[in-house]
Amino acid sequence: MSTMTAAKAERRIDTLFAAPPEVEQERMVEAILFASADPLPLAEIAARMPEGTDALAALARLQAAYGTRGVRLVEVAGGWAFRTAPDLGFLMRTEAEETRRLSRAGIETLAIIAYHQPVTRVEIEEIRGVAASRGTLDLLVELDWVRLGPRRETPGRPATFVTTETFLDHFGLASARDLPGLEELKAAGMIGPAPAAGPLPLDGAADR
Amino acid sequence: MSTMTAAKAERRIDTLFAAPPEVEQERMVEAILFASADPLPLAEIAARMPEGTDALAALARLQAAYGTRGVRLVEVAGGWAFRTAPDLGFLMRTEAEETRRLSRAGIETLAIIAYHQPVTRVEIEEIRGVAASRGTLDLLVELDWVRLGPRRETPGRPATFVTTETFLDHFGLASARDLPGLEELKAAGMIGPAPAAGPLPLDGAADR
Amino acid sequence: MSPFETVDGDDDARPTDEPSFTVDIDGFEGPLDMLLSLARAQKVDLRRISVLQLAEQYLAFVASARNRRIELAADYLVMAAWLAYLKSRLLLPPEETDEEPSGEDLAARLALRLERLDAMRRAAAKLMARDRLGQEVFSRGAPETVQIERALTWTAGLGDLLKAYARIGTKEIDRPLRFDRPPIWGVEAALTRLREALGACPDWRALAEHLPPDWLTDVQRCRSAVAGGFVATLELARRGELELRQEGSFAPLMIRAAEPQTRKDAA
Repeated sequence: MSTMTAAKAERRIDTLFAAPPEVEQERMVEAILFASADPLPLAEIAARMPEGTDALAALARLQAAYGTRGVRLVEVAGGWAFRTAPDLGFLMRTEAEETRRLSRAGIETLAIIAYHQPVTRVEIEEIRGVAASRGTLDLLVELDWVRLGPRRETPGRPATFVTTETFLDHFGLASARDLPGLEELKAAGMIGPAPAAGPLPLDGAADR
Repeated sequence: MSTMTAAKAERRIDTLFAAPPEVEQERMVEAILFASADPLPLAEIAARMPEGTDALAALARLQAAYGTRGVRLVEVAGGWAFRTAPDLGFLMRTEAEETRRLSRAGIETLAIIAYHQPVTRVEIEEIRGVAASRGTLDLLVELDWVRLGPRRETPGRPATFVTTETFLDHFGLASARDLPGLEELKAAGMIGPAPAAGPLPLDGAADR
Repeated sequence: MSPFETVDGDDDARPTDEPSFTVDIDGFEGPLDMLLSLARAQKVDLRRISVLQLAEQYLAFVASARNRRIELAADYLVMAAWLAYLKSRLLLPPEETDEEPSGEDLAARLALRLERLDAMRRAAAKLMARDRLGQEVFSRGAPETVQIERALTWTAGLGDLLKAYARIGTKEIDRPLRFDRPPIWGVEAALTRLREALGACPDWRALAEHLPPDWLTDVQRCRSAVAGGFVATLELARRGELELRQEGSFAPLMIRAAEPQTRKDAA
């Protein structure tokens, strides 16, 4: 290695070796940097090139040649490296799509908001009979099915929730008023018959 | 995913999405391929591009643009990849992989599997005239150049061997159909079932 | 060192009962390899080789090996026997009734076989001469990892929504059967409370002050509490446990614990 370095030092004097043409030098730098696992310092690039080449000049020309292409020649900590253009970062992500059904809590909360909007969190909890989990409402907001509505003009001015256009789109509704009422649901068999209000099951028949 | 593919199929009809300009499409393909060490199939490239882009056309333009630079765009192993120009291999000595030198038996066996695939062990032995050593096949499998193919639907259902994508990538072949001289060899009757094996010695060498 | 550096990679497949000493005849890999080598030496197209000459050369080689007491591997001897047979078929005129393949057929098959092996040798050479990845050609040294983002799509149909609402809307109906306690402050409860209250605070107080505050929140419950308290007051007065007075019509009804004297009299 030391003999090589010594030889390099002499290259200005030494005119015996014809240096490769400029285009060829560019190709060399290009290939070296492309194949390298790590950024390469100028000295190392130069050391790998044949005698009489000007690695820095080749780097500069190469950098200009790549310019605004999808790949750029950049100087990073530790040397020179090719990097994909930052504005194309979105291409370096692939999406694995997964479809999940909304949980029971999610769909119930959504139904309450749809039918009772604008409705406060406390009201949702009263209707469902359980505390609303933060995650459930957050997910509905994230899905853009639900958004914050006007504040209720009552003490504490609680926030209300309403459904969105996206919600209507997803469920194929022209407007929230198109949601069928309880009576219609009953007629459509969506609601089962209420328990018989007749004789009391004193003999425990109901348990059987 | 299937909905995406369906959407792609409609892209010629659908003019709502303005496809990115051609130069931009080239940049995208460039970045996607630059980021990958392994060849990417056209379908995968296309899937990562935005709607309305023509990945194949962009690939062709990009290939022409790189032309004879230090890095080239090649079609290899059923996909596309950037590879350094072969004439610059001498610059990459530090990256060169230590490869196990294949024995003559190994090289011949590999060639027979490549040109005759899918091929059974007995067929390999018939061509070479010697019993195939377990070690030779094992090494080829270990190098991931050869793998088991479908069983031959003949008595005994012998296993067959075929070459892998790694093999194609290693030898810079777009597909197994691009093996050098394959068509000529086929035309000359050098590949394919031997006409009437007849009472020649060494048939069934594997039985010994 | 790799076990494949030498060309004897095939030896390990041989059964151990074979002679351990095998002549590595100048590195030939079996008789077919050797025949191909002899055929090449004829320096003609493999299709035009003289199979007869080839057979004679091979047999001469085997004979010389025997003379030198070199033990040949079995497959070399099998090949020698077959070539001797081939030679005889080639030299003797074929018989009319012969069902065996002719000498020419056999020779052609051997030639084809050599050709096919030769073709693979050449193909292998071409393959190995290609620019190979990691040798002459290199891939990107610093590949960028592609992030896989799991995009969760949540779905719910209108049917789900309606069912959910129906489920909530009918919760009242669907709940287990039980008797609701009517919003009535019973006389028994009022008696207990008033006795306790008068014990703690025997002086004149308005009846309303002794009523439970949580019953005064809505009209219905308030009425019940007032009624319950009034009936209890009358009952306690009858028993002589309290005294009551009212300044005028609709004035607050005042009560206090009865004097012990009064109580005794009543008893």
